[in-house]
Amino acid sequence: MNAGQLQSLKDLIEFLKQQNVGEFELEQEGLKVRLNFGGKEKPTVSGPDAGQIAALLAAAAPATSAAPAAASPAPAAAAARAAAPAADENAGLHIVKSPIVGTFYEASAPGAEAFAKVGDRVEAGQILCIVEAMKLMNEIESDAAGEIVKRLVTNGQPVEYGQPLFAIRPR
Amino acid sequence: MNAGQLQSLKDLIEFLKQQNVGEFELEQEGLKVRLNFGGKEKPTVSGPDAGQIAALLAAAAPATSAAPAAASPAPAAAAARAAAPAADENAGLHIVKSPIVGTFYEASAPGAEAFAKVGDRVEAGQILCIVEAMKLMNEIESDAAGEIVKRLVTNGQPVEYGQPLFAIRPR
Amino acid sequence: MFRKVLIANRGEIALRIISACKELGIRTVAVYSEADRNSLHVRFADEAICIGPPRSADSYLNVPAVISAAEIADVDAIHPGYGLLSENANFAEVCRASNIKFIGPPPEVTRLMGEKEKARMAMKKAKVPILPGSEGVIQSEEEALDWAKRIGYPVILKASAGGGGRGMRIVRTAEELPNLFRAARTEAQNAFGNGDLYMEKFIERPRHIEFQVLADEHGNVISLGERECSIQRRHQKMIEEAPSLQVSPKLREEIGQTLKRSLENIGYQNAGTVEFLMDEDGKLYFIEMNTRIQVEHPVTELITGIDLVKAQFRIAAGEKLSDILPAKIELRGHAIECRINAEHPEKFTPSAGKITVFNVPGGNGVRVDTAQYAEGVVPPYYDSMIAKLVVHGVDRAEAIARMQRALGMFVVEGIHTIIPLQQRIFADEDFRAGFFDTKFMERFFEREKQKNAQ
Amino acid sequence: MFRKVLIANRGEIALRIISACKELGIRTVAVYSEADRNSLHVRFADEAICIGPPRSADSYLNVPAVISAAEIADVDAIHPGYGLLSENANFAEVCRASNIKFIGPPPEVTRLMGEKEKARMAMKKAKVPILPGSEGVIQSEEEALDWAKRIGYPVILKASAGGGGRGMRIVRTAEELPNLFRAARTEAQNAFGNGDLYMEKFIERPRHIEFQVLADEHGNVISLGERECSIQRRHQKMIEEAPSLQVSPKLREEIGQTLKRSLENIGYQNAGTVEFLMDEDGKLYFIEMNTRIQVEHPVTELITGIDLVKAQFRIAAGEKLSDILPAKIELRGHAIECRINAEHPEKFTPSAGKITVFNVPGGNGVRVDTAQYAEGVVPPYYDSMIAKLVVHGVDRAEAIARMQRALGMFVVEGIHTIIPLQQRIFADEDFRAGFFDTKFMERFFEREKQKNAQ
Repeated sequence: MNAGQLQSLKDLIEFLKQQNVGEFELEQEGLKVRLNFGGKEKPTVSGPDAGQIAALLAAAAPATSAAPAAASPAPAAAAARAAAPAADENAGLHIVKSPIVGTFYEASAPGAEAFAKVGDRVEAGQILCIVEAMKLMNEIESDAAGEIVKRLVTNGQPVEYGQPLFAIRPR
Repeated sequence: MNAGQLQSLKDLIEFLKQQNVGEFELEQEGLKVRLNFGGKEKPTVSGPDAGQIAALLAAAAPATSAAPAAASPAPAAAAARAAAPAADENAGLHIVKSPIVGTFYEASAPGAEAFAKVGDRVEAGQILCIVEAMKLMNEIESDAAGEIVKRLVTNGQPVEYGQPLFAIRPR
Repeated sequence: MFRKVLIANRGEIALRIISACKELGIRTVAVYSEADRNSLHVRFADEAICIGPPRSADSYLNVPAVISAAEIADVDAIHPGYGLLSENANFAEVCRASNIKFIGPPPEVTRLMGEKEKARMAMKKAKVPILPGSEGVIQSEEEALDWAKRIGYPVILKASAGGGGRGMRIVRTAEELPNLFRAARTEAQNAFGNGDLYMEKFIERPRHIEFQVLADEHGNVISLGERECSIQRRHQKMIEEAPSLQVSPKLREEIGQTLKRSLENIGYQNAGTVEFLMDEDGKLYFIEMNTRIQVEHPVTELITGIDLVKAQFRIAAGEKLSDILPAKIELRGHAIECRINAEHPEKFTPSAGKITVFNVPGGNGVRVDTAQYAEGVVPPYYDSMIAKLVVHGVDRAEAIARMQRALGMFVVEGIHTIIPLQQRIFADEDFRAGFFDTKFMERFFEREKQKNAQ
Repeated sequence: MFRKVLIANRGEIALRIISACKELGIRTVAVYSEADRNSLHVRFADEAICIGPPRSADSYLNVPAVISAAEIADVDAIHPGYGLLSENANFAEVCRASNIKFIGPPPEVTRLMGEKEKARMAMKKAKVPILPGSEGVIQSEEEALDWAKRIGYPVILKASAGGGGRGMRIVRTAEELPNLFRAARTEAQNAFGNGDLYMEKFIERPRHIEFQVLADEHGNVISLGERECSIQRRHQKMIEEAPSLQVSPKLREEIGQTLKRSLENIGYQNAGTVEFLMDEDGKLYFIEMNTRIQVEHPVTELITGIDLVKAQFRIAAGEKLSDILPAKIELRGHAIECRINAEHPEKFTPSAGKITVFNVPGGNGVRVDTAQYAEGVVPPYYDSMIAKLVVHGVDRAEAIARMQRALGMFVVEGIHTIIPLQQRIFADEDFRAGFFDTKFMERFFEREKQKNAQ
């Protein structure tokens, strides 16, 4: 994706947010992206924000940011999906993925401090966040040691199996 | 087709003739050949002979004798079809094709002398044979001058549009 | 039953006929042009014979080539499909002379129905309602005024020799008639070298409604009800359905009886379609008869449960209607057909080329008739219709919903198709409400243009 | 009607359910494993959520994953399809607790029918004919001899805890009973840690015949007639048809009435299938009930004109059968389904891989339910069935002819399928004559072996 395309996308996202759009679909040659933020009230965030959409877009649509050669989607394993978003800028980073389907929470309770923030140094086994599934709060541990350089999802956001949550620069 | 395969095919053809088989189908990966000599009595020949089957096979199934690279049949124009039978041995030869559907006759009447035989030198515009369609005897003229080196069909044989009839070495 | 049949056609209808033959145990011979060497009708026939170069005139329309192929393949019968040679009475005659059964009516009947004025008179005599009009050529303005008065305005002047809109004028009042008459005559003279005009009642918003008939060779005719074919672009049908919302059981029965009588008189045989215009008051007027199987025959098959192409063969083999059809024909549910053309969905430019992705919808109540496949090629030489998508539901609402889901699952890539246009039509309120006539598409495009301009 | 439904399944049945939802105007959420990312059920659903890695146990059978997906997608209902979680009463209970409507019967009924002995007793109480057998566990050889005498030889001993043929013995005379009883008990003890046995009448050449039922949530049950499913290989159905040649209208009506009474008593809801064995004298014996939509439901849809999956949704939304179904259910024609499995047609080894060519047959009377496409991949993790080819004809002869031509036009390359085997079955004289039972395939393979040996 070139700078002009990126800017168009950012404009679109801002516009979508402004208009309180709850769902968004993007279809291109051989590529289809679906988002849905409508429906149930999120306990801690009032609505989707632009960063959230951008993160989901990045996670769900590797082809938009990958090199042209990868434009036609091949059967993609989760690893490929996770690695693909901006392969250039994530090079050398370890991606922590959600092991379950559920809702992402940064903290143990609304208002409490987040388990992990960008810039934190974490150990393997350290709790990074919670993914709630069926009212159960599942603590998600880091599977690498290093520095958190990116959080790829927002508080209260629904996440798929295998969806990238954090990018860690390994020690 | 290697020598062993060719021998097998010859055996098969002899067997088919022996058994008075009137129809024959050959199917291979991506290739299908159909023959049918049953039905109406041919006025001058009493039944198909091995040469006739071989000629039809060669005409209808370029892939069996062409190089392996051409093994998967592409949309084939008549030219390609005509040129393909043993592209190696026919190199440099001009192929006279049937301009109409009908029945091939070598002579103007049963028992009469053939218009053209292998070894004859012919001029462009000279009559080579007759293709009968709807009881009309259509004289087929040579569209090249040279020596007839091969006749690719037998007397009384049904021919398609574009089917190779003679191979001529141009002068 | 026949032993071996040659199919003198290509594309989906050739495959449709081959399927019927296979189910009847008849051997099949395909003929093909050089452009169709890799077509499915060639692949699935028992034998296949190349009859000429790509141009139809040199291959599929080449009577000696088709007959020669039939002779060398030694067939008993030829099925002509639709279009091409199907309504060519000369071809049917050559078949007869060659001792090959032509699957269709005798050449005399085809010829009668091919001459519109004679067909009209034959139907009028048999008490089939025809569009009121002048009898023969109108000699003068005075005569034209006289006919217009008798027929009732609006009327339409048409060139006897013509077609394609030339020499045609709609006349709404007596005042404007003389000028329009002169203009039409001059135009006809220039276009066709013949200035003869005739006059018909003009229907502002006609529906195109047609009746399917079957006739055996023992003098029995039956009507299998109507199809509604008003969704047309430039006189090309796009969507057909059965039954029509506008035809009551009583009207269906009446027209059915009238057609039975008239076609039995005429000596009709095999399958045929009688086309009518319906005016704003729901009255039907005969316009012409098609003496062949029709593109849109599947909608009738779905609601009657009768296989029309198999019936054609059984009739041609001498069977009686009473042995072919159930004792009572019941119409069940509602069927709709969408023609899927390889055309740009807005510009309508033909879109030949290689199909890269071809996902055909399936599942409950969905029928697809096509000879296309993934990696197949749409040649530029022939009709642009590459598939017919047909659905059957308990009622029109279910059929529409089913068509919408099926259109959404019909994926064609590599070429353009009118699937996106069909989807917009099925979302249109007027279409869904059944509020349409043959001018529907004009209004539809106008509405879209206005919406896009906003 | 529901606003949004999650489909907890994959393959053709997921697409079948999505199609029904689209036609009903319900939004759809697909769930998928990583192996199914490019599946059509993912493509054609409105939303799609990845729920786990390829192994079913970690994805499609993972209840928390499915329920979480349902919660984050905010659906009203879950359709479980067949297999996977469809007969898991616990899953249905979790759905209820999560305030999500499970499209199927209440968990209590699923649980009752899941315990074969209880189901048998419940049906016996309701006067449904069951296979004569011992009541509960047989304690001793003497008791076994006593039961065998009452039931009548041949009988079959089965392990209470078992399945898969272990702990199973056919007993034809009183003399051989004691030895076989001891052998079965030892085998059951070793295999299941439980040596309990029970006894049933043994039918040498049973047919498998099942009745489709629908039940609303207002206490009304209706039977939609039977399906004949005797063509099986290793207890896996391969070909199903409706109606059965062996079920007279009288028997159909009787069983229908009995099932109506019994299932109304039990409080059955939604779609279900009651499976019977038919003995050589044409008597039916209840064996079990499947509390879900069945793979072979299309044959019933084709002859009744009822969309069973749509009916499931309408029932679950609280509609009454009288509003969903026509006043009178009429069976029309004959339907046959062939399962197209990605298996080697002789060795039956599963054949996963990339499909290179996929030409689906179409035309009159042919229905294909599939989620496969050209260039698609058959993953090695799941059931090998990649398509269902279903035909409808005016009678069984037409349906067979139609299936033969459709099988011949079904082209799959890149993987193996059992299409060649299905073609040989449809050419078999016994099959064509309707002379078969659940042992048909064994005899068929035996005959083929002998032919090939000659």
